[in-house]
Amino acid sequence: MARITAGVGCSHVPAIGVAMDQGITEQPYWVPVFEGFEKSREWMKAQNADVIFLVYNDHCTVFDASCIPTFALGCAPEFAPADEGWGPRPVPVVKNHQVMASHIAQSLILDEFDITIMNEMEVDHGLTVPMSVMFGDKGPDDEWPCLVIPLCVNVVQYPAPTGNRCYNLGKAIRRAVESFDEDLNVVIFGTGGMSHQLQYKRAGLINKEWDTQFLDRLTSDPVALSQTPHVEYLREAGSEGVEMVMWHVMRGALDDDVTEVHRHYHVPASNTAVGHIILENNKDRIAAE
Amino acid sequence: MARITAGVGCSHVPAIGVAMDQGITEQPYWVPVFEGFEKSREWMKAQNADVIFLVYNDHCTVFDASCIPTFALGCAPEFAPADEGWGPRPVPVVKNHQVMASHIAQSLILDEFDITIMNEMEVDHGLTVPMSVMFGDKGPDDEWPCLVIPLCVNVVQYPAPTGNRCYNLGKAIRRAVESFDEDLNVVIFGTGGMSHQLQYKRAGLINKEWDTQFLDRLTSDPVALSQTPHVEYLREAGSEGVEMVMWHVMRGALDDDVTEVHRHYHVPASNTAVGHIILENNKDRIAAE
Amino acid sequence: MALKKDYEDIPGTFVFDADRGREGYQLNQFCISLRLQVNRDAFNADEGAYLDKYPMTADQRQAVIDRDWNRLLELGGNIYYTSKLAANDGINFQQLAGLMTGMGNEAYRAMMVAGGRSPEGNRYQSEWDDKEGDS
Amino acid sequence: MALKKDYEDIPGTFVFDADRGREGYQLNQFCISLRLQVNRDAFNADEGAYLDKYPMTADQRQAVIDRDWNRLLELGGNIYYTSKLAANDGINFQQLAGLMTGMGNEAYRAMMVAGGRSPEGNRYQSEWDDKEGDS
Ligand SMILES: [Fe+3]
Ligand SMILES: [Fe+3]
Repeated sequence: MARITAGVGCSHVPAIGVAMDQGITEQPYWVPVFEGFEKSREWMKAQNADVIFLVYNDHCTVFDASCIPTFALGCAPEFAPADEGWGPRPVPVVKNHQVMASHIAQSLILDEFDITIMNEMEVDHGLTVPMSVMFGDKGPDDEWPCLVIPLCVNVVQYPAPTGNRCYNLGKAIRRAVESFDEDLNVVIFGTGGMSHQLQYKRAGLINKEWDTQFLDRLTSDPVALSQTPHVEYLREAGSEGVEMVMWHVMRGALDDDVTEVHRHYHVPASNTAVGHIILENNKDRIAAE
Repeated sequence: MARITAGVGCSHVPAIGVAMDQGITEQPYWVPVFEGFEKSREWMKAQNADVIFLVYNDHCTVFDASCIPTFALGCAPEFAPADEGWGPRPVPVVKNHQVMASHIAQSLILDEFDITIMNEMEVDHGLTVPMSVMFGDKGPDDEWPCLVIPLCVNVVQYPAPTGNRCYNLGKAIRRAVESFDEDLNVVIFGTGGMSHQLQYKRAGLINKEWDTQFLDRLTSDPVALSQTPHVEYLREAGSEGVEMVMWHVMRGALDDDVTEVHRHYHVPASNTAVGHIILENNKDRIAAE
Repeated sequence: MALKKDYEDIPGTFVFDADRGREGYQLNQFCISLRLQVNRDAFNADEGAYLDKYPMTADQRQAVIDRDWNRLLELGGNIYYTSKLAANDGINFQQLAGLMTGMGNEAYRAMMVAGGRSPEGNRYQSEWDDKEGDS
Repeated sequence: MALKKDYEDIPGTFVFDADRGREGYQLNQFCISLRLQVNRDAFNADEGAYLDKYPMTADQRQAVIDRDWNRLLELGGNIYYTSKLAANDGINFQQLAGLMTGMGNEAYRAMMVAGGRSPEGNRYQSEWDDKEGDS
């Protein structure tokens, strides 16, 4: 059977993608951002994942305002990088495990999550930047080292799904993965955040204290953390900080007992606090040792 | 505050729309179909509804296979009849109560239903045929007598949402309606069914006994009825009979105690058993008397 | 896959699940394109050129050209999609059922007016196998 | 509406809820159209003719022409949409923030490098009102 063995939380700041695509990651501004992902790339390689289940949001790129799904699960054969206004990112097309994706879609709907099935979809920086930071530079003619099942969450038009709903969705995704017959190692990514406000007069808000307790509580107190109301994200972590509800999906899909094996936090990348964490199920750690 | 006072269950056979549009409802084949809606039209008029919350499904007309929402709530200002392959039906454009619709969308998402918000949408016979049978002939330059909030449910690609999920969605719709400040009389429609199989070698299956107990139990035993598994619809009521899950949304939005004030059942219209029921909340009946 | 298909033993039908949806994707997208007059006109003017836009399998393409309504379903088509192709040809749902059941329009319509196809003997594949065994 | 907007007292921000989404719909649909090069080319060739395709309000249209980034948000725009217009003009998210805050690019960037805008004094509208009262 397939199993989710570890989780990755990760900001998906577009400027990080731009820095990689333009080859300016050695500039002093960017060095501390990318240093924190060096260990992550080694870990990712050692993890030898077959499939990444990647929770992200579209930033009014692929989904316009005519149709706004709360949870859109990518069931297409592949997902090309989208043009976000300055041409598509020069990174590989993302390949899906299409049979597993539609198994998960069916399982989630029977488990009473009201998924929207996407049989055609492009993906924006919300998905491709986490791939880039975790796997390093890849050109459009390369291939990502594993398959990706994307889950796109509405966090742009209020209200996003509640943290509680996201956490429970993580549990349902786990059930779906574990009822899939193929023997696959699945890593789940929750992306977005950390604190950032991109808009209007309060732009630039960063709340390091709040971000730090969020990262701490992912390991120690995830259920209570998932109860954080929307207004707290908006007030404390900025209007775009509400993206962090997507991390609860990742956390919900893991065991109750996890170990934080890596953390990275840096301010700023563009307007944003970069946050990153790697969590392993304790029982998978023991098995691995 | 707004209130849901009554529910209507109703088949939405396309041929019924065609019969009305072609003016052939007096033909012997059609007379018994339309006779059963005479009382319904009087009731509908007396009901004086401000808004109809109309649960229906699209039949691969407006939604193609690229994007399949489980629950898509219409939040556009209006919904034009779609071309289903032989030109749009000559009936009025459906007007939304847009503010109420987006209030309901927000309330449902916070209530942990993972709605897809549709800000542009056309509607097919699944929505327009129930309007036609309940309000009678209207031309494209007429207006429907009330506003309509459409909820489009995936029942084409397996799995449809469970009956239990639909029933609970009805309860959440009721909470959303009752938290809307405007003083509005809302009638909820659940459409589709009854037994019918449109496809392949078993086409034409009709199960009058099963349909009858379904209609009976809507009043007497709705919670247990909502637990009916998908496979029972498919086996007993035909592959397209699974549309009946949408009636549970309607039933869930009503009081536990309702009275059946009208029923109509006739075989056939085209391939389908026509079923129709009107349920009133007992407390609203007493208030009305 | 571990989700059991408890609906596979119903005779004479398909359940349009994800597996069938994947198989029939291009076929169904072709069919739904015919909901628009401009596309119907283009298809009717040159079926082959129009079909080239949809990378379906050779079998699916042939079934479209042949208007082999049952074969379209066997190859991943769904009735709501294939009915758009039928509508283009002036065939409505009831006439289509007459074709798919092999009964023809008159006999099918007469069956429906008499109350439709009974569920008796039509619930399980084994009941159909028995019937075939008899004949 | 009875759903209380518990986020309305946060200063210097908008929460893009259904009310704002309705107000800004045509504006935002115009903005997202610029994600495609073919549309950027058409817009840049003739802004007025391109804008005619989107029935937005006169105020919204003027704010587009003026590149009045804050006004666009006040009129129902969302930052992820308006950033597509900014991208068309060669303005990235950080530069856009420099414009929206009125700080200019250098000062805004310096604030971010120094750790960003503190949440202290920026949580409640009343805190901003007090500040304005002081000055
Ligand atoms: Fe983001
Ligand atoms: Fe239907």
